[in-house]
Amino acid sequence: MPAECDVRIRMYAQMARSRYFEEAIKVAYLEGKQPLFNMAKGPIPGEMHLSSGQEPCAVGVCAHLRPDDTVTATHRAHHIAIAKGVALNAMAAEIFGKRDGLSGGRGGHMHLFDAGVNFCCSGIVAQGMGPAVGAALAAKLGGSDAVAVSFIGEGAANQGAFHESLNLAAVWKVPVVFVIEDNAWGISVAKRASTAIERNSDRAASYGMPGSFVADNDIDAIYAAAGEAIQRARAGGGPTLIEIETWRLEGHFMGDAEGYRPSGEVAALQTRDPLIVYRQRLAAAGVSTAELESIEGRELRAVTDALQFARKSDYPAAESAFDTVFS
Amino acid sequence: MPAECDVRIRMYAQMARSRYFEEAIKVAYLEGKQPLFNMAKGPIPGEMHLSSGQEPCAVGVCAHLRPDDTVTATHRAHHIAIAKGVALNAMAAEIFGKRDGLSGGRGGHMHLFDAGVNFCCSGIVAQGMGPAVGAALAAKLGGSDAVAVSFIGEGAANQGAFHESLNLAAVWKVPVVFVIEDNAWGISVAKRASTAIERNSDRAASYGMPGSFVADNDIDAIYAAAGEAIQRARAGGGPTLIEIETWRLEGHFMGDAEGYRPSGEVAALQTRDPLIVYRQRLAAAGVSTAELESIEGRELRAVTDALQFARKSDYPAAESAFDTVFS
Amino acid sequence: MTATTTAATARRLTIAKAMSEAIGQSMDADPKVIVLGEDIGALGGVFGTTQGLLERFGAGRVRDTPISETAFIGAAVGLAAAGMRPVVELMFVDFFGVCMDAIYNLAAKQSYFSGGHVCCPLVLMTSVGGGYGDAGQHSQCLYATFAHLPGLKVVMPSNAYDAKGLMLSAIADANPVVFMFHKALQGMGWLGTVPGSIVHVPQEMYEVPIGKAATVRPGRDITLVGLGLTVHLALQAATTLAAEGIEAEVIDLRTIAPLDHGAVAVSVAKSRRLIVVDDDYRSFGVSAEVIAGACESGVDWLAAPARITHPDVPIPYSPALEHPLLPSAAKIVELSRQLCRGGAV
Amino acid sequence: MTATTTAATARRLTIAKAMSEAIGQSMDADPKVIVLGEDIGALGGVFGTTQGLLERFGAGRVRDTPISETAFIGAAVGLAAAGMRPVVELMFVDFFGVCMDAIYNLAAKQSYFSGGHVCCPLVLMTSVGGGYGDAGQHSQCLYATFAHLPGLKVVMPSNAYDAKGLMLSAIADANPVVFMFHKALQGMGWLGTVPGSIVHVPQEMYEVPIGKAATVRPGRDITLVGLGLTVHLALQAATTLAAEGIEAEVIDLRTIAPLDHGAVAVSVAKSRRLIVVDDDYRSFGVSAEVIAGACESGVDWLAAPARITHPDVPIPYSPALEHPLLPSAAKIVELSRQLCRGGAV
Ligand SMILES: Cc1ncc(C[n+]2csc(CCOP(=O)(O)OP(=O)(O)O)c2C)c(N)n1
Ligand SMILES: Cc1ncc(C[n+]2csc(CCOP(=O)(O)OP(=O)(O)O)c2C)c(N)n1
Ligand SMILES: [Mg+2]
Ligand SMILES: [Mg+2]
Repeated sequence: MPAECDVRIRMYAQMARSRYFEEAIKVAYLEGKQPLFNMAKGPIPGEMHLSSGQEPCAVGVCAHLRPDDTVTATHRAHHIAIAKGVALNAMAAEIFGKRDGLSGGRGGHMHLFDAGVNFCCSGIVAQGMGPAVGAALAAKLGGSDAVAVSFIGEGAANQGAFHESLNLAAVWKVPVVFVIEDNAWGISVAKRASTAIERNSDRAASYGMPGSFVADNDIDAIYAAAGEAIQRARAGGGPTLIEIETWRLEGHFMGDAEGYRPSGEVAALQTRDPLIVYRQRLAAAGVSTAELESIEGRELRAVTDALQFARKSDYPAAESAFDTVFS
Repeated sequence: MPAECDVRIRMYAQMARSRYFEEAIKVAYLEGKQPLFNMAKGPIPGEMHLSSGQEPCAVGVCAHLRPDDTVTATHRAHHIAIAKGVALNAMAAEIFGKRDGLSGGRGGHMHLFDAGVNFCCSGIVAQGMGPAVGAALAAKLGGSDAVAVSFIGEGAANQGAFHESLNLAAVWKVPVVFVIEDNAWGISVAKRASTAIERNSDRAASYGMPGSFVADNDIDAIYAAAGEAIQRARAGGGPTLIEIETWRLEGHFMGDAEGYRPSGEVAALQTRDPLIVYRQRLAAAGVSTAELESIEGRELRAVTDALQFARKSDYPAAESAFDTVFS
Repeated sequence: MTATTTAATARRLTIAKAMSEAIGQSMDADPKVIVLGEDIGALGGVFGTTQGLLERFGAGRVRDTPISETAFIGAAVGLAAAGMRPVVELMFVDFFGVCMDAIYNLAAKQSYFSGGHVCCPLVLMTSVGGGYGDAGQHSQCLYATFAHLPGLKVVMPSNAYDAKGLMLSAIADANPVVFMFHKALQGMGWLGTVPGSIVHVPQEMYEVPIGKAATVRPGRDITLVGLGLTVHLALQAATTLAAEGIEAEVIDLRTIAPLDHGAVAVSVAKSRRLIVVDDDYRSFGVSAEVIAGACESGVDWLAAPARITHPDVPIPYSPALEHPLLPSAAKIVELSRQLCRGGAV
Repeated sequence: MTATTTAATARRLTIAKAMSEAIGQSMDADPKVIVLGEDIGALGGVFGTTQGLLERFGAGRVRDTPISETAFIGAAVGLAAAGMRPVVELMFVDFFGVCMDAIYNLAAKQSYFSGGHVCCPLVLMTSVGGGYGDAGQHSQCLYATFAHLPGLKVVMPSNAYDAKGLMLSAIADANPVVFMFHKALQGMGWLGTVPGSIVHVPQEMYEVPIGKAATVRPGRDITLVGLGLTVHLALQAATTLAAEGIEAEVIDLRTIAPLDHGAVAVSVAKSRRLIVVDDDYRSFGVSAEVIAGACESGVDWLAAPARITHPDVPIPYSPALEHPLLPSAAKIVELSRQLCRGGAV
């Protein structure tokens, strides 16, 4: 089945690109922050939330999306931006606070906007959920079959905006899919200490919408569940809630000592690194090592190029801080 | 069974008191507002949300409560205040904006506070839900078996605070009961136009707590459902969500022309006026007309006295507006 | 900027009707304009801001919402980003606390965070003001609360002419505009209305520019700055003062953010006396900003600038408590006399 | 009011440690004190405000919450009404938009609406400020946003001594106190800290009174008013200015609401020159209130009062954009020179 195989290879490529991007950012972020870690220093300032380990959620869902579909994402959004097709060079430059960044350095890591592919993200937990409902309504009113996807973490599912947005989406029956990346942690607070039930997908029943749960960070299963939901949305069947079990291989943000995390948890998760797992699965399905390595080489180069582009770009002129407050 | 009968008679008395109170307020509110209705005029200014028809919810639930139990209520709260045992004279005086009012005229109809019986209400939809969780936690930490009850309307069940508060109560396993008075309307918006599912009690499953629905504005059924929930809470069994079908016999607030309401709806509800229904039920159960009339006479007098007290009380001194901003 | 017209041609409208007319005309002209909010459908808005729109444009474009301000204001931002022009109602400004994130962190910052690539043409209309006994969660003004936060334009008309023109400007604007309307001027039967707010409103579409104050009465002796309701109080006070030989210049801010400091500076350069009249809480309010701006412009005051405001207490329910706290023409007259006594007058 | 002490007896603490110590001592002294918030348990607070408290007092009194600010701040009000003394953390002040109703309409108005019968002894601690590249939803100050709303007291220490004393006053207060702490002063390794914020802190419990500013440097020529971080910038500028013969008096507001207008009035009556330095947005901010209050006191200015603030734009991410927008000692020096040049100096 070459078509399906194509998709899987594309998904592997995107996962790899995303992981390479995070690894490159991680290195760059630590520049100037050693030996004394100080967030303000180095070429990338501020908080840095890496997504390593969560690639399957972004890639498996966005594999179904078109540029005219909208995605709203979170503070931990690099993987989602990459999967949605955000311009990689401009994204890297934005994270470096440069003039050629997506927003000329005004937004940064937590505020990546690419109007070309209808992607945005935000630093406030669950803030993107209402806008996704609005984007979906716009599509519906405009007679298009575009959809919107709102990504959140499992911690965000306890925020009021979650409830309001799911209810509104269901009442309006708009084409939106809510995707929860359940990495088991909201900073230092474990899901079981903050969420009254085990699976947020069960909360879909409160809104009369279908809910599904995908275990084990499995990209093929994610692809299938998201495909069903997105197709239903395009066909006018209304919203869906999906919760995906995934894993946070890094700290909440860089510099997080993770003293709250049970010892061995991360090491155990690393043995199930979705990138390695998927590589093995594709190999078992007959994709040659040569092909995998060629993909990896290509994606690594794209990432390296993007960071080089970012580094070479100039800083914005100070006066430009006063531009675009109003459009 | 004299004990149960006692309760039913007490409940009837409270329902009657509540209804008489609303009817007396209604008359007083219209003073000075005719022929030209202007909210600012007359002895009672501002918005006025009457509770006529919703007495069973308040009375059936509060029949289980003690003064050390907390109740947080809504903008439509006279019936709940009365059922919780708020001082009637001071409550009436507060609504008249008088010095002898519960808060010396600072709060008014939407802000009735009686610390003696741990009652408060508020003008912001769903605002009381968090405080009820806090009151319940205080009881739990203090080793008391007191509980908290938070009343809201069905419209409020789509507010973010609803979701956050139910989850928090369940995570903390505190003794709180959430009671939804489903009168089918949030101002002019019908429940089915604003709520994605038919019964909010089904939303209890999102928090792993028991949910129950009481049909038909039936005070005996409300009493039973609330009793179970409150007893569970006192025993350390955690929170419950109850939705009660009730009816709004008046407009959202006084002056509401209710053009949005299907014609005949109110008339049909009036034929099932819970006060009349319960009177008939008690009569059928053997309570004599004489006893019922004596109760009614007593309650009417209490209400008449309260309004007279309110009218006779002085207005507060203007300077007192500057007091109690800080305790 | 109230247009004058003969009695014969006058279309005297309330602010409520002027707002509804402006929204309706915009909806006619541009299919991208839609309306969202609580009770804005069949009811036509609790404050009459959407009268007749459901009947004319249907439930697709005039959408009653659940009581979910965070979600529907957030949705409006999503609609705006997708090219629609939503007009959203927050029924009372007092409710901002349940949804301010969607307003100030989301709508207000879309343009900036996106480097101007995503715009947010959204009008958030909301009622302000008290004086009718609705107590402390339904009578606030909160002008400064919104005006302090960059990325939001904030306007408030004092009459129906400005209401229509400002609404049309707001809908045409590519940015989020908070359109405040004062309950005491709204023209709802059940609320009582200051007659001066009901003025001639041309049938055709026109804009009143955002960011420009209006000098609604010229005068040399003292500058009275007001907004919304307090403009009418200032005008009333000016009439009384004129009889005593004090000529007050009255400025209607019309736009709260960005504030037209220039208009105030021109006036105080001449009068060298200033009273700001503001029914919002006193401290950290519009009055402080107007005074600070005037001072920065370097005025050689004849008397220290002053403010008449609601004091820093929650708004009490009882009329016996609330009424004395509100700005009034009498308070303006008295303070103006004090400032002018012993001065150049 | 920083206590001086010999090197031998000095307990030099960061603000984070001073806050944790104050809360811990209060919890020891009064079983009614409990702590709620996100990541305040095992993590000890993202900004170190609750270090060691979980270990000492257990999960009953040190309660991590879901990401549900409306519910847990509302719950804190319910706890306070029931006689507890909750200390609640809102991780970043920028998040106020999801829960402001519980703060300003609920906590702030309990006492008033109940006629003083229900009190609300609640401390809401929250981090403010930028300068470290965390962009526009994690770097705001919003002092005026809170200070404008009656019923809230708002404080912010510039050093660890005041931090402990203000925290103890706040916990003892029967009213809601918003305790702001500035990230640039907090003493978290990962953030970088202005050294002047780390000072001697006595072991024993003591209170720094709410509502009182401190004159942290005397001077006759110009008054520099700051708060939190900007106090340190003003002190630094004052040193430079002194070398040029300009003696600046520096006032640390310490309490934002109610503002100590008296302390400023005393100083400007002498200096007749004023600069307010504030890292919050410019318009409708603390700076405007300080200037308006000073003007009302009737100063005969030698130069128009001025403000140095973050301008009215969202806070940009790139250091190349953000740093030039922030107040700095250099900006204060330059503007002070301008104000003093040609004056009485
Ligand atoms: C409204 C709000 N509250 C708190 C925060 C601080 N915060 C940022 S990320 C985070 C944890 C989010 O957890 P989750 O939703 O599970 O996403 P994850 O970080 O695991 O990807 C918190 C509490 C915030 N940004 N916004
Ligand atoms: C947060 C908030 N949004 C909107 C309102 C305006 N409002 C007051 S009552 C009401 C309807 C409430 O409906 P419901 O909860 O069903 O209670 P009911 O009036 O039917 O008793 C609305 C929208 C408010 N007070 N607070
Ligand atoms: Mg998580
Ligand atoms: Mg209802």
